[in-house]
Amino acid sequence: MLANFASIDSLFYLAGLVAVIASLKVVTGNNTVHALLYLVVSLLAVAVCFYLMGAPFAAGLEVIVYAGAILVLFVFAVLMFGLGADETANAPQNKNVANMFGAMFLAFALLIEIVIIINNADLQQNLQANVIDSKAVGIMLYGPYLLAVEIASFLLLAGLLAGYHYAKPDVTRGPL
Amino acid sequence: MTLTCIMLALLFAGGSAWRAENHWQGSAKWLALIALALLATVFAVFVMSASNDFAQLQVLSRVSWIESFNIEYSIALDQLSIVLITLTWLLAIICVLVSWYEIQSNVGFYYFNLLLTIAGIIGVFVAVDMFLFFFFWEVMLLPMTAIIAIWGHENRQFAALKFFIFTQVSSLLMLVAIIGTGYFHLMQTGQLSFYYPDWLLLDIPLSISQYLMFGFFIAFAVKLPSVPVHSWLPDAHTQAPTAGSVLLAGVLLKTGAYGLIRFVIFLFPQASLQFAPIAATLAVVSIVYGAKMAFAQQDFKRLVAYSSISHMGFVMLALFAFNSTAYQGAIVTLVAHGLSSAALFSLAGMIYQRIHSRNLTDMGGFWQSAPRMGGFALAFAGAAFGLPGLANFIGEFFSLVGAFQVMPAFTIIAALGLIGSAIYGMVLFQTSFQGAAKQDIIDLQLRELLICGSLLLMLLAIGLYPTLLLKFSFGV
Amino acid sequence: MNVLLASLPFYPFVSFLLLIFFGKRLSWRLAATISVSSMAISALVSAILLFELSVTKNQVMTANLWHWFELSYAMGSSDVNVRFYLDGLSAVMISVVTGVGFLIHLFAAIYMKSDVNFSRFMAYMNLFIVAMLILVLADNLVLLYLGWEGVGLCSFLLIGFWYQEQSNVLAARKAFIVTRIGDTSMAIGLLLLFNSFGQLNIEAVTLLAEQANSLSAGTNAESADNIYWIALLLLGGAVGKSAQLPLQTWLPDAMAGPTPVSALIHAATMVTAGVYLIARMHGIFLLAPEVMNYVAWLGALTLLLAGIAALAQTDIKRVLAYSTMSQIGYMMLALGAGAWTAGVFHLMTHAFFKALLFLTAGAVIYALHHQQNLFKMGGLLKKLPFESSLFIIGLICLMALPGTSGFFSKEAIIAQLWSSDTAGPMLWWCAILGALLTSIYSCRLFFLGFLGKARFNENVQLKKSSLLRTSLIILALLSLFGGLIPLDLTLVFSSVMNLPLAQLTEPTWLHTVAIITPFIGMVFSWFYFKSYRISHLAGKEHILQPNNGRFVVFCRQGLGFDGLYKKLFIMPYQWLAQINKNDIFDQIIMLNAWYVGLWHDALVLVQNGSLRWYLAAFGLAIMLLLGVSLL
Amino acid sequence: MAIASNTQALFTMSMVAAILPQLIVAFGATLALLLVAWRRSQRTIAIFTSVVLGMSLLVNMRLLTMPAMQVTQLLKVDGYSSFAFSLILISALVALRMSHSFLKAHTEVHDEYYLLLLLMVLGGGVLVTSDHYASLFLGFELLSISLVGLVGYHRESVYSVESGFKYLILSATASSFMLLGIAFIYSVTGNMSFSAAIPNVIYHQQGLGVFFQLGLLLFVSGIVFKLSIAPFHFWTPDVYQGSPTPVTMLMATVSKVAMFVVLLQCIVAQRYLLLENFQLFLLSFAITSMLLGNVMALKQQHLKRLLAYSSIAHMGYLLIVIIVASAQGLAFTWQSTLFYLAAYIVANLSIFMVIALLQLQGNNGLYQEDITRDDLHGLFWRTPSYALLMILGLLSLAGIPLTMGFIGKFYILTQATLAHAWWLIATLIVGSGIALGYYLPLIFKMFEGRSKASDKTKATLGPKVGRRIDKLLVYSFILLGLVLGILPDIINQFIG
Amino acid sequence: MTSIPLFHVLILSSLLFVIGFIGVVARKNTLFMLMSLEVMLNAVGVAFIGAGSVWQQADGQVMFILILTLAAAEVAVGLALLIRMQKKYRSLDIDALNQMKG
Repeated sequence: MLANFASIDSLFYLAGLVAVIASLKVVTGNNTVHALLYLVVSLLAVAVCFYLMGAPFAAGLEVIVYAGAILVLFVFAVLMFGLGADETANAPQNKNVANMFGAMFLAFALLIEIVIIINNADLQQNLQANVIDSKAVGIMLYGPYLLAVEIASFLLLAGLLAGYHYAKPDVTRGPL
Repeated sequence: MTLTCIMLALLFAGGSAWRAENHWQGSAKWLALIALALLATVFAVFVMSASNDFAQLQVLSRVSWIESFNIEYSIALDQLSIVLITLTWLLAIICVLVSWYEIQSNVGFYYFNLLLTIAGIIGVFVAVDMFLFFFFWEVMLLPMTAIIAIWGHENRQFAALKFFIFTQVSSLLMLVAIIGTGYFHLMQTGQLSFYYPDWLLLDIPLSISQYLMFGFFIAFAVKLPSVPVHSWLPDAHTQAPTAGSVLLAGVLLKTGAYGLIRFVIFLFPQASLQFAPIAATLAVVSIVYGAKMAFAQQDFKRLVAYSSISHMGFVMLALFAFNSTAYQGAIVTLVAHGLSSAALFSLAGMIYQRIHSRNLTDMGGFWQSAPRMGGFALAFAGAAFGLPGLANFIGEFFSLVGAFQVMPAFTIIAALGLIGSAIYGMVLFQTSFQGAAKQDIIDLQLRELLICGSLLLMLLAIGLYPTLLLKFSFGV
Repeated sequence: MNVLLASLPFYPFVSFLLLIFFGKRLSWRLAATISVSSMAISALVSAILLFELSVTKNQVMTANLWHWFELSYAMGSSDVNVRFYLDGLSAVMISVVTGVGFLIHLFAAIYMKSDVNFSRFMAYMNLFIVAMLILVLADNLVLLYLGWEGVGLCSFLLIGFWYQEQSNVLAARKAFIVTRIGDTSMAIGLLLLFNSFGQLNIEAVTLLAEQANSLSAGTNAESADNIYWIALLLLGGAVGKSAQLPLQTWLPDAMAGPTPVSALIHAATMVTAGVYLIARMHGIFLLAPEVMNYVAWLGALTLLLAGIAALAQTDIKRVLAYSTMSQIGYMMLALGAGAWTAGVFHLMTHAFFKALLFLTAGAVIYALHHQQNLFKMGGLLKKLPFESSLFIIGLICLMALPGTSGFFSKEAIIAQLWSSDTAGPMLWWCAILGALLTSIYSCRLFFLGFLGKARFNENVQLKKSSLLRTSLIILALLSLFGGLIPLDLTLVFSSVMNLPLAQLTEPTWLHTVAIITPFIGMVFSWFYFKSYRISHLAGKEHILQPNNGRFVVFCRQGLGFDGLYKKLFIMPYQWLAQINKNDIFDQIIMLNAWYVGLWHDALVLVQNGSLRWYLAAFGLAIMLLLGVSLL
Repeated sequence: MAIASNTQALFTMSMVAAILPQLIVAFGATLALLLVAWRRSQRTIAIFTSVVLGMSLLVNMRLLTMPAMQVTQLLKVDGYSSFAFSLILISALVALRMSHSFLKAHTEVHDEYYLLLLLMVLGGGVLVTSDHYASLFLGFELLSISLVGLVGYHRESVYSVESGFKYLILSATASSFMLLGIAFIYSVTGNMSFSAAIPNVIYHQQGLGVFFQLGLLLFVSGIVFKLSIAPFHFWTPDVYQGSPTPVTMLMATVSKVAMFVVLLQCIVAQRYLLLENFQLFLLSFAITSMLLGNVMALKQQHLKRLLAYSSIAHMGYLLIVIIVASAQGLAFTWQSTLFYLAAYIVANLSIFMVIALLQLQGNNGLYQEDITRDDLHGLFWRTPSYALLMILGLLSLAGIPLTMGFIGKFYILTQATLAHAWWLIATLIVGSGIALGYYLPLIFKMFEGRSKASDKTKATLGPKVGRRIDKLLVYSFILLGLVLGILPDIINQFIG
Repeated sequence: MTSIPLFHVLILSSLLFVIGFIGVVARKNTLFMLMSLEVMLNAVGVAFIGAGSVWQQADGQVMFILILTLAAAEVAVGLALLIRMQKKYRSLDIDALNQMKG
């Protein structure tokens, strides 16, 4: 069992590593489609982590909604622009290395600070072994968080409306 | 109640003047003049018929205003405020007269602003709730700034801006002090109060009161103005239209002195006493520096403006001498300077109307073509450099006598200001009215004669018979 | 209350008002009549007052006009009234002021007839008389100060009467400002005086000062110190007004005014106000012997300095101006020596003969078409015999030849110098030297102007006016015989008598020397200025030029005081004014505004519209805040 | 301490009553969708939206004096939140009116606009009542996403995409940071409700406390981003400038009120102010905002940018109230905040109203995108009512008596004085001084150009005052500004 | 089941978050910015799930779901804006959007 635990733990770290590397590739890549694929990899890896952290429902949602639905939106967009194979003039090359380094430095500093703080915080807690299953989540969602769900639906509505407004064709039909 | 009505009536008269001008051209000035004269009469009758002599502060009305802070609409009168309000009425009427032909654009709105300023100034002199006082303090600024910014000379907006920022920033300090004192009252008595008579009963430890006093002092020192926070004044005076300068020099500066008397010295006697050496130093520096700066000016109005700084230095010196002679001197100086600087600014306006320049280098030899104007200019310049027989002399003499008893060294340096004032007075008069005639100008007209004549008469009256003013005790 | 006394200044005042308000509309005749007759009435009234005074018992008259104000001090308060006080001293002064004033008015009415601003001129003259009378009659120092400033203002106005000339304007300004320096000193003196005694009434102050002195008998150092300073500060005022060292520089320039003005203000009356002040305040001065000594020394130095400067002048009026300074030096010397009566006596006689000299000079100048340069005159004795003879009368009085009024007064001064405690032999010799100088420059003036050959081409123009001549003749008579007026001011200066005078043994030759000194000067001049005297004989008039040697020019410019003051005070003040024209405080404050503007300009660069920069800034801010909180 | 998943009735009728105004807006949004399906008409939907908002406002008014009420664990309705929601609704109504004119100038169908507006108001309504990080976050996002839609709404505008993008990316980043912060907070406390007691351990255990404060910083940075407090202010001027004026108006009012109220709600409830570092954060935010906002606004030509900077400064002033808040003076803190917000909103509505009206009457009566300083030239002589309204608004922002802004400033100064926060006071005074340097020139500009009183062509010179309802709005705001400025007790009675 | 310290989860989350942040700051391509945003939001999700697991509460997962909603809405709007940008500027370069400044 111990080995089992160890392996599961190491699986978490492995998944985390994959997520980090994939994310880095997303951020640094030049090819849109590759980047999207890396993003999918990252999300899947994170889903694995979720699962290992005792949140199988979240892991499922991550795969289905995030990797499945949201990223499809991206793919559509990419297809619309026709950016697939090669980066055309439309998409700027990431030539400005200084920019990148600046951002890297900034982010690195930020990371170091956060890590120091978290390290100093001396968090003793470990993740609990218990799985919080979809039922518990469902009870919460339709219990205390009912209003939140409702508001979230309005949030989606807002996103929809805004998206529609921006994306709708430019045809002017005159005032109605 | 009467006072409130007077202020409201001023507002109303201003509004109707504004509207009336749109329908009947030229009606605004008549309306303003008549309203001012009428209301001044009402005020006079009110004061005369009152049963007491206002030797002490007489609270006239108290109405709750903002209950959450226990702020009241409370107004009161005493001899000090009566004298200053009287001066305000006089100068207000003169302001209308000097603007008679000078203001050509947006006449109605101009008189609206003028009357609003007057109402604000009267409010400042009567308010005894500190919040109300602050309210009026700012309210009088707004229309004044508008007068400078709209009807001023070439650089008017800058001057108005400077004027407003100086006073506003300093008055925020005062606001902090007001709040501080109000809450000190809360701590001591359990009741938040901004009511001045309540404050007089407070016993504030020196360690606190010196800061509170300083807050008030800054605001009033800016308004007075005292070196080194004087520099709004030359610009504002120079750029303002004539009536604006008259009102600024004649009355607005007096609100600073009034504040010093009522809210610095009477409210924080201990702290003021402790502060006196610094204040006196500032005063003396103002006197000498103002005189020196006046000498360097090429601009008629700017010169007079710097001379105002010098004169107000006398007031400050006298006030911080803490004796009755100096105090009386300060008050006479206030009135005298109100009249004499108003007169000089009116003259500047009259010259400007004739030659369209305020520059002394454009002037010269006007005496030949305008002897009456020259005579008045001499008299008013004389008043400015403290010619005995005119009101300013009495004020300066009393101030110096009083101050000398307390701080001789400061007073002697202040007295050197007399030399400085002679120098700039001579420069002012001689470069404009003597020397070879640069151009011929029209002599004073009846309206202008009336303005100058009445001012000179008042100066003479106070100079030769100062008992007119000195018989009041002004709360000492 | 004496109505006559109270009304004395009002006659000229009414005249002044009439002339100022209706001046333009009045004809010359009417204007002249108004002003001169007002002076005549004043003179008459003062004569009556003089008579009344002499018959009153204690020889003091007062008239209280109104209560002016009340001054309070630590221990109480005292009234300051507009109140006139007439005693022997002020009586002398009012007679001089009204009498000489009347004559000069009379002269001026004709002399200035053709001036377009005649009525204004006469109005100023009247106003001056008003102020002078108030000065003289004031019973307290504040009222005196009022008159004091009033005469200053009138002097300013009259010096700058022809204000179109820039030089006149500057001269007027200089006169006003220089005297104002003295006035300020006097004003401070008043403050100290009031602070020490709580009084500004002259009698009361004198009394109090004596009391204080006798009570404390020198033990009260502070009080003695105060009196010393008060006297010194009042002296400052006197020095300014009377054109003594070191404030003497304005007087020669003041000659820019019309000649009657020079006669009235800058010779006869106003400039002697300083002398009057010291005489009036003798109670204080007596308690400060050091200051008396200073007064004497100042007088003596001025006397010599002015004498030397007068020797080098080319302008007839400036010679007279320096001579006035030097004569006032005599008066000061007298006062300093405690010879109060003699000083005042000299004041009076000087008023007569100097007015005569100035008026005659004025007549001469007018006759020569406003030529004032002595080197362009000459031979006037023949061309203007009447004026010349009057001038000679004036000059002999000035030189104090025996028998003239000047002789009596000057002799009275010199006589008391040697043995005075506050003066002494040194100052006596100064006075003698001064007398010598006086006679020399008088002779030089006379030789240059009146002897020799005429050095001008125009015909002389003459004002044939009997009134004018009458006024001159009366003045000449006064000059000649004014010395016979018995002047007894013992009552006024009674306190002098109480002081024991240390009697120095006087050498017997003193008086002889004093009497013959002017003659020595004349003899010397007779030879030394031969060329001036007989230039017509040699036929080389073209050589007769002023000596422009460096030293002579230095003397001519008043021994360099003007230049010194210019370098020491005027230029630094102007320089300071110039460099700080934009007001350093303002600049400091506006610097803040500029600084804020600078910040704005810098910060605008940060707001560069680039989204990525905004994002980076977001992170940067968090990073910095975290960093700070970690530290 | 999880949220108890009890099976009792989640909602009672009183709860429904308490959030009725928000519910009305929500249902309104839904119904509006149906309405669109039925008939696409600008007029209809505009009227419908205003009716919804008006009803909500009416209902809300009734709640002002109701006692506090917890609605599930997410929301808490009390007098303060109701007052804030009233402010939001009023702003939305005014903005709606202004939008109507704005939209009419553009030939397109605009159903989305009204829907987004309603959703945004709903977001604000959720924010002001939220008592839980989840509701806070949702309200925040609802507000943001709707605003993103609105910001770039005017698609023909050159600025549309730019401002939309800037707002979207920045606000998404900000919300990510905020969420991370919430996650950190949650990982320390195990509770996301404001009213839950936070464990004492964060005050005592040094390292954990710092970590908690890291979470707080990240969380607060998201909120202050919305409040456009320096140094998270960068989006403000650009987005203000690029948005349609009614939207800017909403951003300046609805978003600010909602965010500030929720910030105060959360910080005050949680005693976060006791944390030393947190004080430092807020202090630096306040000081930089006051100075930077004012300095940046100084030479701005573009009016909306100028107002953006001024809003930065104002939020800095307001932050003072939070910094000096103490447990004893909580009611007073609320009072100050709400009054200041009310004053700020009235002023901003006034000014943006004028800008919007000016835009409509720009060059030759066409819609004018940018309103610069020069467009104000002589406004007072052309259309006095607009100028008067604008002057009142500017004076109120500058904190000059006769206006509400002054009373607001009085509140702040009182708070700061009581807390002896001298440095903050000094900064506030300096800031106010600088602020005059741009408010006053604007006012002066309106008075420039002297017209003779006899000039009869005045009427034709200036733009015609818009329709009657606009006119009414303008006059009523002039009146409102003056009356409330002179008699602030009218407002005080609701928040006292 | 596991004994992963919260510390590590938070580090992972921060790491992912910072990587996403780098992407948002450094990339000129708007599409990548949006993707990076997704990475950031996802990282936050990790932190929430971890915390929820530590406290044994479903709240963490609920929050994650809400974040998911947000991500969806955001991406929708973002992509729509991207389309507009593409139409208008013929470019996806974020630096093209800098007309407003100062």
